[in-house]
Amino acid sequence: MNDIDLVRDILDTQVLDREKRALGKVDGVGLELRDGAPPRVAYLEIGAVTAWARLGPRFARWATRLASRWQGEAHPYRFPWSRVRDFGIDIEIDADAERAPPLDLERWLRDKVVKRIPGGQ
Amino acid sequence: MKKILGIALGVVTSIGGFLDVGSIATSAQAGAAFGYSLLWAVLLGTICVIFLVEMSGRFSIVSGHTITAAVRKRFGFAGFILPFAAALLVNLLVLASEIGGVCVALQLLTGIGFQVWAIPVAMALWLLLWLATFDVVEDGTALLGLVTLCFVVAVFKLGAQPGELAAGLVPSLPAQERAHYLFLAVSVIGATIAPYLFLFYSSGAIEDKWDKSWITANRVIATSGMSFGALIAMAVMVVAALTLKPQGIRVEEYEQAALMLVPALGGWGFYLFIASLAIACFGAALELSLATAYAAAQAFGWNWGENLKPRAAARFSMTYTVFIALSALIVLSGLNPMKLTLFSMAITAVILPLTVMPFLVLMNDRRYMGSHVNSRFSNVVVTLIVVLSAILAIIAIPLEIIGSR
Amino acid sequence: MSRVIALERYVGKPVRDADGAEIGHLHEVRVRAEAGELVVSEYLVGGTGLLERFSLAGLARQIALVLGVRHSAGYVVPWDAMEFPEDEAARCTRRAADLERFSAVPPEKR
Amino acid sequence: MIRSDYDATSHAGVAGYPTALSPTVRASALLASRAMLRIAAALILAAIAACGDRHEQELRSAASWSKTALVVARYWTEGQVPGTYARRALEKASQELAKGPLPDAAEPVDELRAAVERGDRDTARRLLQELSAR
Repeated sequence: MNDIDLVRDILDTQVLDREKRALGKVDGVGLELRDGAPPRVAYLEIGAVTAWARLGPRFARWATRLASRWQGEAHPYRFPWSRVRDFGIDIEIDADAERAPPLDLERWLRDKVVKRIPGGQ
Repeated sequence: MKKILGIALGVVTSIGGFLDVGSIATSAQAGAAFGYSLLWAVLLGTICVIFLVEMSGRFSIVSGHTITAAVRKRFGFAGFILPFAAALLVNLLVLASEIGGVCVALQLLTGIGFQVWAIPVAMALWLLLWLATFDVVEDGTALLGLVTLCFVVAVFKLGAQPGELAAGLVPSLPAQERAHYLFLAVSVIGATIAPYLFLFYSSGAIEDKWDKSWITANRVIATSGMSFGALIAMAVMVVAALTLKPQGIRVEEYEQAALMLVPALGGWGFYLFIASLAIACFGAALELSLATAYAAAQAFGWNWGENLKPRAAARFSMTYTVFIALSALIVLSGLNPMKLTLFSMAITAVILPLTVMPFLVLMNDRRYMGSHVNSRFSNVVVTLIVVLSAILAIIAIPLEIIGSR
Repeated sequence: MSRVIALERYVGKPVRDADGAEIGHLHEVRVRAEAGELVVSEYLVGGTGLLERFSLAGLARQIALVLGVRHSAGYVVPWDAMEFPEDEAARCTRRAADLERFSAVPPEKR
Repeated sequence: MIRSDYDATSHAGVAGYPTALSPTVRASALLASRAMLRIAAALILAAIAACGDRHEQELRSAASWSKTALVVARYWTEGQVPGTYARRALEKASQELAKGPLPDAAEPVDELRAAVERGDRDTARRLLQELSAR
């Protein structure tokens, strides 16, 4: 089965790291259009801004503005297809959730908020 | 053997967990105002919820996805965000009604106003989730929920006539007060078909790692659990019809509903009503808070799980924390708990198509369900009930607002 | 020279053919795994669009599909016949008549 | 050539997706639409009646609250419900009656509440007899 339906099988699919921890969903697909050669998938993308931008230009502007106010310029997390280890109901890539950018908010909430509330350790 | 235990637990927890502030408030008001004649609404809602719960279990077993994740995958981010936002908003109103229900039970018991209890109840709810011992807590509250069987005991003690009960199961339209009748009908249906019920059930099936051997067990749990649960909701209506209606007492406040068990069970009746209201609402609030955090995690791709320590799922635990806080604020604002409950149930009926139809499309998609797709009959039954209740609700809510102001 | 587009923004959006007529919505991009890379082989532009932008009309069509009233069909557009202009709808360089049709029988895969 | 899973040519009754509207669905759709018409008609009538109903509804609500007060007081005198609940329920009843079409019905309810507050069951029983005699 080397035929894959990008929209049905990959777009909006759950992405996990090596230890099956959740990284996010495939919010976008970067397609490289080449002259005289079929387009190739340059990267898969995880990012709240990418997801909200799919609703339309207005949402794209709001999401970018909101994200940039929060963590400087918002840059989605991109990874090439070659880093995909397993692909089925979920997509597993060789990344470590502890350092992966899509989990910045998760780590910030954990360290700044959850750890400070009793019972949150 | 483990499966039989699993089925037994499944059935018992769905009986205990079925009743919530919505079913108690709507059934009590319907029974006091129209006697048995709205029993058909509970029946209709129950038929639909049995189909939906069975389907959601089968869906997770066969496809390995939860419903929320699959709706996003199937319809894309743009397609999934509208029903998701609508369900989130309704969940907030329903959670506020559930917390309000617990606060009102404490008000009945102590005479201290329900708003005073909003913060303590919300804190207790949040703490149980925060200390992540949820599966023990969920089963515990559901088992305690069996106290609601006192309504069934009262029905036998009051000697309800089966013949008259059966008459109430046939849809009818009374001569006068039709607007209020229809409003109560959709509120009862909205209370019975609570979307979070089947979304939560599908997440549970994934967490308990049900495999294909569970398909029949799933059908047993869905059918018997929901049917027994519905019997209790009907019992509430019958008791109200037998004790409040004859005395001309209508249920506009919980103070009036609290009287209904006294004729059958004496002094115990008053305290059993309070216990039923408090436990049923608390259990439902727990489940609803977790279901909402599940939905957000499954939608945006975070870690999720019943017993995840907050440290391991910060966004997940922050979601239910913020959600509980917002609901507590609604209760604090002093909105009349009974009115808030009824309108939340009616609004649930309005947005039913938005939450149920995408799921129905998934149930007919061979890529997810293979040979276990839906039968044409279940598609038509669920579609008719859901679409009809939404249309009725869209008509009934404005009429109720004109009528009651 | 080559250009990278955000494909997700074109999915579920209308596609026009060489004559400028709308022939449906982009609802699938069929790719092949070649030397560790995913390369596009064709695009599927659906009639009712399986991945319709979720509007009430789309919901109604989906319900109709569920109740077996209508089934969706559409066109197969080879990779070299599709263009993605900067901020316009995707465009197919051929006329609808020249395109191969397909009827959406959901594959039994997986 | 299209892969076998996407059948490019045949449009005949494709498995699982029949083109014609199946009889059961057409029948139920017809039934549903006729039922819908009847309900819609009933509701338009209900809308017109709803305004007239409001006064009737207020009367019904006032009757319900005065009945509630009597029942609460009776149960309290029989020790079936605690005083904290009875006091609050009677207070609520008198507020509702005061707002309603028969404001002077609130006055006896206040007397009952005062009796409950004093824990004086005899006075409450006497008041109840007087009220049910009236």
